[in-house]
Amino acid sequence: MSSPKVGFYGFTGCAGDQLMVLNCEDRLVDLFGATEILSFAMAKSDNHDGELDVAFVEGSISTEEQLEHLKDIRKRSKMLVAIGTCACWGGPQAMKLEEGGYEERYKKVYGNASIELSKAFEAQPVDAFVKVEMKIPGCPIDKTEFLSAVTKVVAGRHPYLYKFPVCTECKWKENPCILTEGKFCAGPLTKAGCGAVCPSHNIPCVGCWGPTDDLNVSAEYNLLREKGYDVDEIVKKIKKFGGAGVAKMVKELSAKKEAKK
Amino acid sequence: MILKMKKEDLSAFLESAKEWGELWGPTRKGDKVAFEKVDALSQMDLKATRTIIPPKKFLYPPRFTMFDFDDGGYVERTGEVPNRILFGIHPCDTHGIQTMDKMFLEEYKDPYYAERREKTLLLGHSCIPDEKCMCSATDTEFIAEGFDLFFTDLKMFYLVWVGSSRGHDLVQMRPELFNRDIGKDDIINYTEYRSWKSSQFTSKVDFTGMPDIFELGYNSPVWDELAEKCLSCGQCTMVCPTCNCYNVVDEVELGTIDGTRDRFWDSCMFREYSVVAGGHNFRDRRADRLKLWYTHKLQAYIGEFGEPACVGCGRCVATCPVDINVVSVSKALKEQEVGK
Amino acid sequence: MKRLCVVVDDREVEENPYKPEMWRIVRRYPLTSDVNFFQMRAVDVDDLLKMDYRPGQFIMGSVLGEGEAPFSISSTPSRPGLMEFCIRKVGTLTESLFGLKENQTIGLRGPYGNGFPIEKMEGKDIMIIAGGLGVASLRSLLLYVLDNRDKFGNLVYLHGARTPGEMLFREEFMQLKERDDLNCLLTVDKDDTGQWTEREGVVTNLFKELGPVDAKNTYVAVCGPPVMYKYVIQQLVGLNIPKHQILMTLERRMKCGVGKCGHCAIEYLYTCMDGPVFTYWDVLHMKEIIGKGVSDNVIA
Amino acid sequence: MKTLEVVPLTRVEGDGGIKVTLDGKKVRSVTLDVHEGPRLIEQLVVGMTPEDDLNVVPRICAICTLSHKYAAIRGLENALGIDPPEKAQVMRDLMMLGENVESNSLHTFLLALPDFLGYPSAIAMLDDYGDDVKRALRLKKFGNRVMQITSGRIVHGENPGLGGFGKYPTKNQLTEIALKSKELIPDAVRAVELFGSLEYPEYPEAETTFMSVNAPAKKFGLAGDSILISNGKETDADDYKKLTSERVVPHSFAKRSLYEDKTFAVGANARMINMGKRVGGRAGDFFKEHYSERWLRNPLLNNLAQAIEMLWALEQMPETTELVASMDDPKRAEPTRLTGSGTGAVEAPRGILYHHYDIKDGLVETADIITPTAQNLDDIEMHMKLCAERMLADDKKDAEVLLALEMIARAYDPCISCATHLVTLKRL
Ligand SMILES: Cc1cc2nc3c(=O)[nH]c(=O)nc-3n(C[C@H](O)[C@H](O)[C@H](O)COP(=O)(O)OP(=O)(O)OC[C@H]3O[C@@H](n4cnc5c(N)ncnc54)[C@H](O)[C@@H]3O)c2cc1C
Ligand code: SF4
Ligand code: SF4
Ligand code: SF4
Repeated sequence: MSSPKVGFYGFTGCAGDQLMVLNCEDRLVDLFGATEILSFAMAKSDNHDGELDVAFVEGSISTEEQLEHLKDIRKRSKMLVAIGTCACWGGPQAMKLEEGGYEERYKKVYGNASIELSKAFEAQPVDAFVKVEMKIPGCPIDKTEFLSAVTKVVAGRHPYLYKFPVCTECKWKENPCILTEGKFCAGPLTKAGCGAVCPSHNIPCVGCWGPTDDLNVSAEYNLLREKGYDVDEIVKKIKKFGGAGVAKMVKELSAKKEAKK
Repeated sequence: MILKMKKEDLSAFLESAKEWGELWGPTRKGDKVAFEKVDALSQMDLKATRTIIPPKKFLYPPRFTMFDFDDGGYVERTGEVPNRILFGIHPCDTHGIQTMDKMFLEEYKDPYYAERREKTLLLGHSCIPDEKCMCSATDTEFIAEGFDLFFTDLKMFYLVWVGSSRGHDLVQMRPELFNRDIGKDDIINYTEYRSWKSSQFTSKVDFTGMPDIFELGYNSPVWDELAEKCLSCGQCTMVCPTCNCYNVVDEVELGTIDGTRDRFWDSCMFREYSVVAGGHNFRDRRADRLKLWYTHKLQAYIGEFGEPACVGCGRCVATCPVDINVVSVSKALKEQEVGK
Repeated sequence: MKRLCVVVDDREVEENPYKPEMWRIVRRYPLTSDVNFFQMRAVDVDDLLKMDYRPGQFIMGSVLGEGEAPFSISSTPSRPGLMEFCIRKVGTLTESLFGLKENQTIGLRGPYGNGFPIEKMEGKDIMIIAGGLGVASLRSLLLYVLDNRDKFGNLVYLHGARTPGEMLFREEFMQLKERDDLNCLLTVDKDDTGQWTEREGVVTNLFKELGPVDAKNTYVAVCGPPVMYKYVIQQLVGLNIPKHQILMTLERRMKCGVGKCGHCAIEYLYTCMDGPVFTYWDVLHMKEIIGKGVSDNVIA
Repeated sequence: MKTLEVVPLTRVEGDGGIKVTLDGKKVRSVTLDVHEGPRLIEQLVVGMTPEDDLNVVPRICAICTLSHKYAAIRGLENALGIDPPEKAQVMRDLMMLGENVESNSLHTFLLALPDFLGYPSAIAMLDDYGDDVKRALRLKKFGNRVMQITSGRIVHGENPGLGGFGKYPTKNQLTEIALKSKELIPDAVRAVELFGSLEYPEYPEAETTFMSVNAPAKKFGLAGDSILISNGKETDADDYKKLTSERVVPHSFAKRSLYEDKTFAVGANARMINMGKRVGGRAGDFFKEHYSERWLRNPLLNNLAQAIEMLWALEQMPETTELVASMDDPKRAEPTRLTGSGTGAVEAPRGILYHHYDIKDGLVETADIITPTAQNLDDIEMHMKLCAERMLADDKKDAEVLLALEMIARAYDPCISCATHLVTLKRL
């Protein structure tokens, strides 16, 4: 098997996913051995552009310059894999995507000072701009899940990621359900893959894996309303990590409710 | 064979039993309970009702490796399971294990389940029902077989049922702790205990006639109402002692196609569960998935085996965040209205 | 204190029903643009001998590192030595399968499922109606009946495809037409080649050409795309074929093939163990299927 | 006019570049550009509950996630009048030690060392310096493990919260940390010896000011309520604005800070300069052996300071874990008010991190976050400019100059994602 050419690229985010790749300590050397890494700016200096079998892209897109770079990467790659919740769903910085108001917020942080770098805009997930073959979500990605996917891609096989919600892993860990205790847990809306770390520490899931494939937003919504949370709070909490993805669903939901009235 | 044992001897007995294998028992996890590995009786909470996950987790772990493979073929991964003694299993869970046994040990015997079953001793313990228990409705409140030993707490002493030759072997390790002098009072005591236990149930659920009601209510809008509430979180199936569905995936080693074939708990509540080639999904609607599960538990199984696949443990009642469970669903179907 | 006398590890040495054995791809060639024909031979002769199957059964096929999926056996047990499959590329596993070359190995286990009730069908007239990929399992039955021709009555084979190019085993069936011990009728929805010498139109059109049918004495096996079922069953019921003599194959997702993983359950029936061949009468009892119309639920 | 650029600057966290503009031999400017897209996190958390804020702000940066968490916790607890139980406080110390070992080992061995030894990356060093690379991976893995045990995950663990932790580690986990930390001491010693033996060129040297958080009880530590300045002054953390007048520059999405109109530095060297005398054990001995006046001028020595600090962190762990183990799990402390303001200052591996919050009726009204890299950026540019001028005067080749500038930038262990919370040479 000739080793596939891969590249790792970081855009707007916390660099946590690239860091998790570096965190694969024992397996990192294997990873570098099994692939030809053309570019990985966070790990090495001798990076070059070129045709890629797989490009791993981290972070959401929030400047014109990044957008150009992303398009270039897409052109050079057979397969583009979004890694991390920012790349997959937009991440925290995209939570207000549907609301607008970016200019004002930008002004509040940077004032009227002009920044000569590329023009900035509200962050959006990678697939808002280019085709994405696979999403490996997580804030940050989980080592096991990432390695499982990468090893398969390298072997010319199709990765399998859990499609069910965090609750399932939460039960595998035999945690009592936080929702039944009346607290806010985003587990039912959130894709599994983290091993239900938070509920395993008696802490509600805040949804950092982003939305699961088959979520019932309105059920969770109604449940939380019953438990005394107000609509604003629910929406605010739910889209913290789901970013654009969940924001859209919440919007659709409220539109549906309006239509019913 | 029924023996008698002094209550204070239990600890010493379990201490000796540990020679056979690891001791596991119900321990506190916040305000809930879970089977954990323990060193001594004192770490267990025998008053506890249901554990979060039933003992199926021992016989059939949430995720495990079936095979290692390389291009020479598949090599089964067995032989890594320790001997375990589960103490404090209740009658409902023992019934659950019997249902699992039927599934996994009869036609096409499952070697992974069989190995774990073989290496696990079930030491049952009597229990006091709470408001969620409904084993009286499923006829699983008492148990006559399926355990190795069963301890009924009669306040002053234990009556110990010996249910298998392996259970008998355990007794033989400390024969001095057991005796056979059952007197008149003991029999009266036990009879009173049974009727007292039966009187403790507060759950009003009644499963008689369910197969017909399911048949009649197959197209009832009740299902859609339930589906609107369901989170598709899959908790109900994970905690159910008779749910056995699983999924299988291959994992590979970096740079090769050597790897492992793993198996993990799946749920019919998930959309992905019933998708087939071409993307067609037989149960794309949440309502159809709920219907499958409840039909399986309360109608189809009764039709096939004469008893529901529900053992009355109350876990779905305790677990589902939106109150969808055997009690609420059967009530909704009967009354044609989803309760609040 | 007495020593323990429990024998811990007295597990019977039994076959692991999930364990695939390695089979070599002897031949592989395309039947249509997305369907390939696979011919396989067991690496270990014992496995070959163990693989005693009946038409209508299926195997679980594994590609290393990709997983497992059910495939119907297309060859007939009356011609032992090799097993044949025709497989459509629809997703992950089948894509990897199509990436394998002749002489490479895959894992197989089985056979599973009930298969066609051959014993009951013996002495009766046989009608086989295939559409699209449905031919995968019906070819096995057809070849079996031909190889045991004297045990069965009249034999009719109806086969529909969208275009001549998409007709699986076209050459093979064209040759069968030459035989006078079966009535082989082939049709395409549309002839896009201009070279097609057989019928044009949907399969149900062929019923007109059947002549008198001894309904009570006939077993029908149907397998095809969903749309085909609806109309074919109507016709068969119209011909008064008894419902329990109409055989159809259901497709469900399967992860084990041996009644454990739960995926293929329809109420209390397991497609892998109680099927995949069901009678129309069985199917009429399946509320889940009837509720939605038979057509959605049968093998494509 | 000529421009020399290093874009992107590699082996740092985030997306930046260095740009040098030259007019003949004169250096017009040296800028560390931050290309990393803006995220406006401080604006996004407005209107959130403190708990939600705590979920979001650590996502500013994966490398210093626990520092962000801790700084936010301190800020929010001050604002809400929460008095955390003692066990929680010791646990927080422990998690910070873990992060320190993780980050310092990654930076020294894997990000900075290749420059000094002349390799493009740590991976390229594998053949010749395989032992050191493995050492780094061991230390890093252990640091990660401590973070995982204390915070729940390696990165962005949610276990640390307001008023305490969701779950405290088991005795076994604590023992594991204690044993392993002792076992790894020789690896950290090797790091100190290695960085103690390197040549540090004089080109970038210049006087500057150093700031660090003053750890309580006259100990060396990573959090506190006041700021020590190398000019001898001390300021309350609440007055952080006086220390860090923030401004925006055209070439960067990261804000800049000056102190009394001059650049200043934060980081391991600042901590060692201000509090090094408080370090005991072998780390203390090494500090005495290696410390010199040069530390006040040469930013490259931050690498050595990090190595010594990493040893200190390991040496602290057995005692800290024992302390955690000796206490019963406490209940979470609750807020005593719903409106208030508070500042949290902690030492991230790369320097002081401030989180300031104004909370009104239980919701965040304003959030102000000042990251160490934002504080360092001007200082980095100052040292880079001097270095470039001096090297060009010495007729050094462009490539050499660029490498030297990269090394300076890297020495600060800049975290660019954090700063948007780097080098191009332009000749006129
Ligand atoms: C009894 C039986 C006999 C079959 N015989 C044949 C045959 O002869 N030739 C043929 O080409 N196909 C046959 N199939 C269908 C075949 O199993 C699927 O096409 C195959 O599983 C798709 O696998 P994949 O990994 O390529 O697709 P995937 O990438 O997994 O997905 C493609 C689609 O197939 C579904 N799918 C995945 N796994 C299964 C599964 N185990 N069973 C059913 N659907 C699944 C997915 O949900 C998805 O919708 C048969 C199916 C059954 C149940
Ligand atoms: S605690 Fe949260 S993640 Fe776990 S089961 Fe309940 S809702 Fe799901
Ligand atoms: S439990 Fe939820 S918030 Fe926690 S790591 Fe998993 S997905 Fe993220
Ligand atoms: S019924 Fe309840 S427990 Fe089951 S999937 Fe639906 S919400 Fe979850």
